[in-house]
Amino acid sequence: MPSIARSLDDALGAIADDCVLAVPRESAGVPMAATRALIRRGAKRLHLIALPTSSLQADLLIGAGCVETLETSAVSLGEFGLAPRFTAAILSGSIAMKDATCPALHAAFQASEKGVPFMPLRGLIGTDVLARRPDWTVIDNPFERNAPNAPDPIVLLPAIRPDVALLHAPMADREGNVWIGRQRELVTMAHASERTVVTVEKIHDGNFLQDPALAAGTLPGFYVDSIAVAERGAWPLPLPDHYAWDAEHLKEYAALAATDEGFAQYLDRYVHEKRAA
Amino acid sequence: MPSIARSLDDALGAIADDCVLAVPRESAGVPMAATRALIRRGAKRLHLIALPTSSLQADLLIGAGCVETLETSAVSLGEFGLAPRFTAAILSGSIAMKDATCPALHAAFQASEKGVPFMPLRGLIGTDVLARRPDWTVIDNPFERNAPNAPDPIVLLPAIRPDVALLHAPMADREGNVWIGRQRELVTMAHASERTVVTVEKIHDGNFLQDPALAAGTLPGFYVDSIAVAERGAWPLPLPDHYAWDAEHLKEYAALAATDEGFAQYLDRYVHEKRAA
Amino acid sequence: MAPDRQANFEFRDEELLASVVADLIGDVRHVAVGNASPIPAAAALLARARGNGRPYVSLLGSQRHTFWTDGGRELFDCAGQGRIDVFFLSGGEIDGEGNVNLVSVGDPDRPAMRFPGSFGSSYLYFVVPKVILFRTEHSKRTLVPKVAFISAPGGSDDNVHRTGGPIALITNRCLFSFDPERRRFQLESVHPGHTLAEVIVNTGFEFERPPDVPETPAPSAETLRLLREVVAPELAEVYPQFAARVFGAGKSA
Amino acid sequence: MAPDRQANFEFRDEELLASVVADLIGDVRHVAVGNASPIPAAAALLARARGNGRPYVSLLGSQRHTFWTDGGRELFDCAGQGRIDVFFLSGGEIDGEGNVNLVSVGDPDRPAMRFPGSFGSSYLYFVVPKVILFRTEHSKRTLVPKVAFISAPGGSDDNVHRTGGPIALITNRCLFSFDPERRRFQLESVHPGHTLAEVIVNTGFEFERPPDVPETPAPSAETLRLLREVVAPELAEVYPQFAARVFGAGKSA
Repeated sequence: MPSIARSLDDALGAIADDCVLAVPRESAGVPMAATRALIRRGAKRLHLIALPTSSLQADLLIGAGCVETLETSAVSLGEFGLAPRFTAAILSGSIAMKDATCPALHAAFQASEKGVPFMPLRGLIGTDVLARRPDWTVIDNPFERNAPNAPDPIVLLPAIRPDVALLHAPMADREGNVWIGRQRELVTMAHASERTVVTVEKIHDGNFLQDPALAAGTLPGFYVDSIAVAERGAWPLPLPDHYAWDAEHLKEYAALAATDEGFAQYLDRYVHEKRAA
Repeated sequence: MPSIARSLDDALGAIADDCVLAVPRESAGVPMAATRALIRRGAKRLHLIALPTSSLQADLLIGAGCVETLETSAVSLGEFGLAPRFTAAILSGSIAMKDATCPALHAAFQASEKGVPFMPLRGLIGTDVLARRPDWTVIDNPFERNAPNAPDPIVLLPAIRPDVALLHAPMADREGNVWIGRQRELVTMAHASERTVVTVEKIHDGNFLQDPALAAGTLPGFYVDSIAVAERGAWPLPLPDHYAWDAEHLKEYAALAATDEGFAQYLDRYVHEKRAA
Repeated sequence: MAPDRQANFEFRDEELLASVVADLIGDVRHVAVGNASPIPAAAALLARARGNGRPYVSLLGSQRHTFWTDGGRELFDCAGQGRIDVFFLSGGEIDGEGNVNLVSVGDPDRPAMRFPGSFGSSYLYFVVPKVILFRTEHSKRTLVPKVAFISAPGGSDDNVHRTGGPIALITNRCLFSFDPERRRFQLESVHPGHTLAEVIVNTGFEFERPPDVPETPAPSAETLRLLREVVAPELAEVYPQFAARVFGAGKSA
Repeated sequence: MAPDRQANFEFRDEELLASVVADLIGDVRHVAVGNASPIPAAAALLARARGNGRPYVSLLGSQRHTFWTDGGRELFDCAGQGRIDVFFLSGGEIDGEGNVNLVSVGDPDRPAMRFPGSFGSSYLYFVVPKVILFRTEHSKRTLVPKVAFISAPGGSDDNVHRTGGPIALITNRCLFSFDPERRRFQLESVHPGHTLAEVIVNTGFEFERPPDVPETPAPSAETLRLLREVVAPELAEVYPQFAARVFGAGKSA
């Protein structure tokens, strides 16, 4: 049974320095309040895996010096432009980058979910994405027996088993079940990870698993280690069906984060100010 | 967009003789009304794949002579005993049996869902299940490099891509979306199959995909070819959260199906009588 | 309705078996129990009652007592993740090396007898750390020298990935433990009312045994109280007939 | 608000591009459009308006205009199943063999420039039958002789499983088709107001061209009507600013 933590910081205790931390894509509920709390705590040397892409979250963590290695398929602020701290870190070589492609990350998490050491994936042959991933491998498809002189190469991806999955969702119930709706990759992320930490907008009275309609979109508490309430916890990113982007804020971020000084100002204004509060 | 068929027989038009037909396990919504209609129509030489097990449905289809090959992990009437027509067919050699194990079928459907030619699975090494499946293969896990003298054998299962998936669900909306709740393997089954035919208890006004709670348990109409309304369409098997087993009926079935004559009587009474109706 | 407290020092066979199995479960996180397994289910719920809510118990076939929301594959994925600690298997045949047969007797191409099929055994036996074999019928028909078909093997070569396997076999007559190194069963105890001679004559395979075979300990008064007062009403939701017959717990419980 | 019908014979660049892309889409079952792609989205909706509801159009990034209920992987699984017929890709760099670079310029270990990353391109380019490359900025910076990093290759050896790939490249100046056998682009038409000389001088790669290069045909009156009356209000739900700027379709539409 997961505990409903007294504070966000308590819930984040599971995320140690040096750990492999999995986080979701923008449109699936990004735990931004938790991200700010990790930066305030001074998290260090994270191996951050964004399934399968990231935006503000990775950019903030990189800019704040929390990330040693980043594994994802893209980091961008979307219509607000390139992710400035990510770009700067790559150009200066201050983080190690493991470039992937979206379905490869989905498949590698599903491998871990299924307890298999690898998953196959089509595509990728001839890309520099593959060429630069010595941890991926290519075999000849053993089921292609028709043309022995023309082997059918296929990529195998090793399972990704993060230490902790960190995600934000609309609500949890008092049994620790988390309602994630149609964002099924959050379920896979939790299944694939050793531990799962969740922030939610609110606690729901009752048990989602007893209600067939809600059960269909539930991550069972069995897979969850700790939960903290963080209202508007995805802000300034959207929470599907609940709130949209804060476009003004993201414009402000994009402008400030263009320089080291501006980024420091952003942290002071929107991350560390909470320390005093 | 799927059509909402005028009749059950119309909807079942997609299921041709000789086709590879996928059906779900007992507790996920078994299309029994459709099964009886297929028997009345005289369906022949089906390659039936039950994901991952079956009960009355496979037994009826086998007894009625509709099945040439059966691929599944078990057929049993559960607390009502062995499946008599299945057992008789195996003992007489009248059907070809491809014995599997539950997670192998789940994985092989997921392979098809993901468009990969195979999926790996742990276990199975040293079983007669594997020994009797020349279509499965074993490779040495290429990621196990620590002990070159002790290769790590792992089974690869070829993708299963049925011609038609046939399933029963609580409801469909007028856009052809089907609400399947937490029975996620029905989604995988539809994704994995060329075509999908669904019977439902009722048609729901509105669009499940516009309601976040219902969307979470929805098989989108995009994957569905035809839909027919069949009230109590899983009877005498249960439909989760809707109705339970008809235990008296299943006892009667188990008793009648123990002999060829009794089974013929059962068909007359419960399958062909509908022809007159 | 509550059972008669005066009967506490008497117990039924099912109560003995549930008590023994609960001891085998030990201190773990998650026990999953397959369909149509009322005694293992009672044992798991007893272990939970003793552990104040630990282990987590999943009763398959019950929507109420499981948390699954990812379809039929979730049980197997969960086991593959290392998140199922104890599972139960039965078999049409079980042999002395712990091999389980759920498929057929005789030449598999022309079988003399057919069982339902392997279900998930060919996988779960490899990845659930504690698999408890449960077969009430203890006879030379069920406990055989060598199974005709291996649905799930008792042991594997060292290089085969295997994080699970059999730890014990419980029957209506006795309890065997399993030694994975030697791939042999050892007789641990004979149930009250049964004898070593009876076990020997009804077992088709060779097994180890200590010079003096103890009697399976009777359930304690506290165990019987938990079974009758805590477990029975929970069990009645899934196995009403079993609960009524064994514990007198009716559908009204 | 409805656009001025008298302006029908005038059209904007975006309308021309949407019209050309709709022709490229052709008669297919399912078109998926990535995030932040208003012109491809307009083209897909135009194709649907012309086809009376066919193709099915999925606009990623919009919960309203997609049917996904299986999480972020469903798009890729759907493509792997052969259920996405048309997709759009852009690139920081695109070269004459149809290779796409979404990662970096210069030595990848010490890049001079970094783009967001490959997204799903390294997979989708292989499995979507018609991939339409879309890059409005037509310059020697974007259309290069050889990309610095291959996120997705224009072609593959015969034995590599590949059911998809590029069919065309559209820019603000012209339309190229792609010949998968020769792995080369061919100039199909130059947009009104642009010239062949301008295309040549701004393209970093070699390409085929017919002796006489036609002008890209202007959108028909019916196409403009569909774009302005049918597509624009639908587009406004996902791309309100774009719809307002191009079609005058406001949030009130």
